[in-house]
Amino acid sequence: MNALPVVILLTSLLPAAVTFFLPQEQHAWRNGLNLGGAVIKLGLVVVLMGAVAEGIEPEARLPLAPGLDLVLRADDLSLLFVSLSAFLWLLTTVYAISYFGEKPELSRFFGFFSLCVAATTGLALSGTLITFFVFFELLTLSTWPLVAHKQDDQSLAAARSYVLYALPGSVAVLVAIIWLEGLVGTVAFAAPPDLSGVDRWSLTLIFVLFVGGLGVKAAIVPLHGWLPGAMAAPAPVSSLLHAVAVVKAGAFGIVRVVYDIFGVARVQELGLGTPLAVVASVTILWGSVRALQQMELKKRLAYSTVSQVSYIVLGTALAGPFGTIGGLVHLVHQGIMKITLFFCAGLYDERAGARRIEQLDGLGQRMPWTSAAFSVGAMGMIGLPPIAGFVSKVYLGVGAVQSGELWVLAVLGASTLLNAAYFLPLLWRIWFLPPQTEGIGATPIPFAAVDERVPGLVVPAMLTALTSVAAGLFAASAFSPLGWATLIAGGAYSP
Amino acid sequence: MTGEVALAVLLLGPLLAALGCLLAGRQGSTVALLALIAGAAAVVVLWDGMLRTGPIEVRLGGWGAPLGIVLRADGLAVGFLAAAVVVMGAVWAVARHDFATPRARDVFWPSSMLLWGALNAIMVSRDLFNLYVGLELLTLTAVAMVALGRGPGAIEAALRYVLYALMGSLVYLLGVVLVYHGHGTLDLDRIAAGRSGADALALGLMTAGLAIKTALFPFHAWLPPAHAGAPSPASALLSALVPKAGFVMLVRLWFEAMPDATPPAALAVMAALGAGAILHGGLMALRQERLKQILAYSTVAQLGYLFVMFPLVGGAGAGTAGAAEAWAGTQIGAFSHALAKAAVFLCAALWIRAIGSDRLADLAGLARAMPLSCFAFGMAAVSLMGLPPSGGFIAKYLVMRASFELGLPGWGLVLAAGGLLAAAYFYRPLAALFAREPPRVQRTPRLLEAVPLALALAAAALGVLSQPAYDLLQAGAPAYARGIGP
Amino acid sequence: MTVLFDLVLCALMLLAALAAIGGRGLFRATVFFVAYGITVALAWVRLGAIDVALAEAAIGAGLTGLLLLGAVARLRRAGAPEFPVRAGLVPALAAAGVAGATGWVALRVPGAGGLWTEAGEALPLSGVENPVTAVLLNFRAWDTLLESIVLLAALLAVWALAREEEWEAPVGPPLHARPGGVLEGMARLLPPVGIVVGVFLVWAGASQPGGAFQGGTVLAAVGLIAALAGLVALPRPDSGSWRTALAAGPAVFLLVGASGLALGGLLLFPPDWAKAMILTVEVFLTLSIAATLALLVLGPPQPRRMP
Amino acid sequence: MTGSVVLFVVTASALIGIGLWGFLVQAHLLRRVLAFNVVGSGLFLLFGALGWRGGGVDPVPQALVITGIVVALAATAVALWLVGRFAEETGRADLPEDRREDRQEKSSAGGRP
Repeated sequence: MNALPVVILLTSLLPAAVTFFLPQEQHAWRNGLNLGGAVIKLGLVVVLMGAVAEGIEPEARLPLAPGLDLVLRADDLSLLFVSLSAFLWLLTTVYAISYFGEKPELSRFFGFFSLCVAATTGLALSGTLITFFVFFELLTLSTWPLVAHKQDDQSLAAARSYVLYALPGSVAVLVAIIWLEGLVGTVAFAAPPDLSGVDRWSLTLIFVLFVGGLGVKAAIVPLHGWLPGAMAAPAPVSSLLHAVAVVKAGAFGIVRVVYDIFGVARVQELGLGTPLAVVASVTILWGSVRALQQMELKKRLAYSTVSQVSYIVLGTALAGPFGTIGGLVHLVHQGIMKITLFFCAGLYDERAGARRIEQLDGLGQRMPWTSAAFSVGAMGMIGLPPIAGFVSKVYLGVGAVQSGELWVLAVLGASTLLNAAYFLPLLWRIWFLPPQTEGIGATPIPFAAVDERVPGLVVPAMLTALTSVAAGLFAASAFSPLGWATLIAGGAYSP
Repeated sequence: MTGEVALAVLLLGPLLAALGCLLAGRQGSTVALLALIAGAAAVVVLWDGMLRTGPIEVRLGGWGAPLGIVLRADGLAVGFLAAAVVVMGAVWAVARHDFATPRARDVFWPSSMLLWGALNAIMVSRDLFNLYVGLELLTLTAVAMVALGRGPGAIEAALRYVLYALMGSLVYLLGVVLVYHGHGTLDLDRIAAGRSGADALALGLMTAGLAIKTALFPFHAWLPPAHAGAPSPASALLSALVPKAGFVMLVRLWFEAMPDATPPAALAVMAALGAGAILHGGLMALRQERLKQILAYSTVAQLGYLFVMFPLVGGAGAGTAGAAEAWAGTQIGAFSHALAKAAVFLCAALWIRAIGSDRLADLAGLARAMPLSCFAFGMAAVSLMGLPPSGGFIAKYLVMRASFELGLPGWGLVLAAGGLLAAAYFYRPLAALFAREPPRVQRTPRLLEAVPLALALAAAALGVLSQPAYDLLQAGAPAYARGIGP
Repeated sequence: MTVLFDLVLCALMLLAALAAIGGRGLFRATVFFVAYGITVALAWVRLGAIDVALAEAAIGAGLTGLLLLGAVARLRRAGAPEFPVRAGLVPALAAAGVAGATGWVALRVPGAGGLWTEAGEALPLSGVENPVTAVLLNFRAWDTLLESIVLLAALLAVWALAREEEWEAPVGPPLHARPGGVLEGMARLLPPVGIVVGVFLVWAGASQPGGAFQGGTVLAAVGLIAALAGLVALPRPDSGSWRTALAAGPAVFLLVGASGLALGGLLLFPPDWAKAMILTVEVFLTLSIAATLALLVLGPPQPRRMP
Repeated sequence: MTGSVVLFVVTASALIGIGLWGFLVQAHLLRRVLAFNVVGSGLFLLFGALGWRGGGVDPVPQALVITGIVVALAATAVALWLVGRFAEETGRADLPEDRREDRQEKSSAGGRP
């Protein structure tokens, strides 16, 4: 049982290693390998879930040097993230195979794609801070070639700006880790360190370094500059980037730092909870406002991500179980909903040539399935019941009341209005406006020739849309994201 | 006895092989291969023997110190012997295709064997004067390799190299004379056992001489043109291995022979020079337009990393766990730099073969034409930036942690800044490789591209299998670098 | 009296050194350098170190002077400032500082007494009577072995300077002595004498001052004169027999050193066999050193105009 | 320590200083190689003078000095042939960074006549 985390990691690491060396023409082998890895992984994650639910926390350890062990360990928080990534990886792989067809450089693409997922998995299953950092960096490195994949100037510039933000962020995280370890020894998540002997200022600075470094990946304002540009990447990459891989890794890291290193109580004692909540709120509002100004679909979605990911941070910053649950559950909910939107954006682009919002006019007629999925995702983001996003917002609101930070309610309200303001016009255009057959907004593909019927692209989008509805409808079940988040929050607040 | 035979194979083998190469002419590479195979086996025997029975000591001619010369293969030495044989092997594979003309072939093969032999001799020698002779042999072979370069700057680079080296060796030798005067011996351990009023000046002189030979900032001006001007497989040897010899000698002097003659301020000066090298080398690398020049300035910077260890291992922290971490981290860093730097220079060798240039502008789009070597370059660059998973990361992590544990976080932050600079200057070639338009290339055998890949993988593997390297380095390490008190 | 002699000798050394460093004209500086080398050799004689005096005279003054003179000829047309370019306080202070500190420490710090006793005690076991030879070829044979290899490495570095298309040409500059001239006569006379002297130096080295390096230098000088007179054809760098000559000495040394492993240790010379082993090494080493030094002076292969 | 030892030690140190100064200030490459050899022989002489006792010199320094002389010759040969080759290619016997005329040319090209 202890080997299980390692095996789960290998289900993406091995396909990555083999894929790099597969000749370009070996489409069947490459696809089989990646799909097989994804399916096996999903199965193993389910097994792991059962084990953790029974109270077993499997752990594997590789010593690198005295006091430096790579530890893979599954606890309930890591499972929340790993199950999300396993599920979405499978769908994204299906989507990507259809999306790329037989385009060039696919061995490189799928190699780094799998490596990226392996990094996310490792990050989720990390048992110590340094293990977390190793996978955090692996993620940075494996994402770069994905962002730059198209190899045109725009992609290369986006990749460049990504690295420009990410590497200093990593250095901040590394310094924070080493500083902390210099004070209290190796830090394992299972046994949070005793910080009582450390002075206030060191702890505050370490916390700021952590949040600053992880905040680059989580795209917290003003560290978010790389994210909108990164939408230059191919649609499957954007989907993964915005839903599970990079931004989520940053948010997940902040959750780990707050709950498993500092502890909620100490964060409050140091007076860091409220500032963090403020930063998150600013990000939420700023992202929404910027999204409103974007006329390119993927850019609008990207700014929406900036805004939505900070819900997670906001929930974490609020002291109190409801805030925690709201933040954690949004980690999953935002992923499912945002990937739906990006799948659909890719479909609009690929099948209709529509990239700008005015090009979406009337596409609901030619692409009903895509547009239905898109609508579910968008309404979920706004927070309309019974879609998953509603659950997140309710819990965050209650959490705000519980922790006495009533101004947060205003932020949530304003953000919901802004969400509606930048999503509803899209739905209006898609469903109710006539198609533009000529003129500025017209799509490069003639309206009559638009055809969404590519199962590999549409089915994943439909599935994630359905899942986000189901996550909202069956929120009360023990194995729903909400049920799982409640379990974790119970651990964080138990004495 | 097996240890002594293995040592004999590593010391006499390369020299005999060099003579063999000289006589064999066309068959030079075959002779070299045989010596390399024997050398690799000998390294395995030494490593194994050392882990079982501790450092292996040989008193040459049965005399022993102070009259004779003592050799000792400790963990540090065996680590470098292993790194050298691996790098030599990889360079062999690429050089076999690169040095085709009679002149290049007839000079390169014997010289490369002599270079290897000199390195091995330096790594195990415990005698200050013997170290000097070894270092001269190393320098002259290195100069020969630079002079083999075809570019217009190669002669000038070799000339500057030789001038610096001449002065460096004399200044070093002056220190040796004072040591012999004060101690009546040249043996490192016997010097450590006694004290003399001449120690401070002697150590200062020897350090200055070795700093020139190791291209420690600000004595580094000769290195970039030399390493960039040499034929690329030779550059791999020069950059990956040669400066390490002077570094090992400095480590032996400061921490084994004269630990008492090193006040904290002196240790801090060494680290400050290292920091200067990191920043200056990094900034200069950012400004270069040719790949090999970037790599050469990167070597200047990476050598700086090694000297940050000085105030952490010596000084107030001596004997603590932090000192042990800094020691092991630095040496692991040196090994992984050897592997990764050889890998990137061999990539450069293959690319110059394929497109006839190493200008960044000409490398554009090579990732499509030569994916394997570009991948190798990327992996090696990751190790040189100190990002996980790689030996370079473990090295940086250990030294940084030591600096925080010992209350000297400034040195750790310098390493962090150096990592960012490395990322910045490696970003340019990486981005160029990744550009869209594929250049016209001459076909390169895939097997040849696998050579730097193997090196890069080894550098990465050092980040996962660092525990064996750590254990190796603890064998025979000075007491205060083992975390058990001075 | 001796103090006076020492004073004069030291003054001469310093004057010659100053003239060599600061003298006008490259040729003149070089001549002063050779003179300086000879005074230094005299100083070694005065100190009673005849082995070193021989080495200094033959190699430090002689061969180095020859190399410098050759370079002066080659650099006749090359541009460079004759006078110091960085004259100023900093280099002067640096040089004075190093020299002053060294001298001061050397005089102030009591000597540890060296290794007289150890060398004396071990001498009977070394197989030779001359303690310097014992140190060179027995106690510290590894140094000497590496040193002979250093010469070879230097030759490789010099050969690396050849242009690709010149690799087939003979080494050295084109030489043309007038047939029947003084040089040729001298060249016919000298070799037998030189060879006898060289061989004697090696043979004597076991018990008296002298040895492979000094003997090899004399042989090299003889060879050079013969070549200069056109009596010996200059070899090409790829000549098999010459390469054998270059490699023979170090190779024999290496093999003898390795055979020590069978006798109890690396580079071990058992007292009974030591003399024979050392002499064998010395004979071959002298041959190789002579060949290497001569080729070092001749330099890389150079183009020849067709007559 | 007798007067003669002091004399030789002082002379040897002075030779080192003279040579070092020459090496540092001169631009002509041949002169620098020559200066290197002056430093070398001064250093060797220092080694011998410090090991001098009555009728002779400690045999170990003697042997080391002989090795040192040979090594210095090897380095000198390489350096001098390099200088020759450098002069063939560039027509110069000094390194670019040591050229005073160049510096002047540069500064005048910089706009100051």
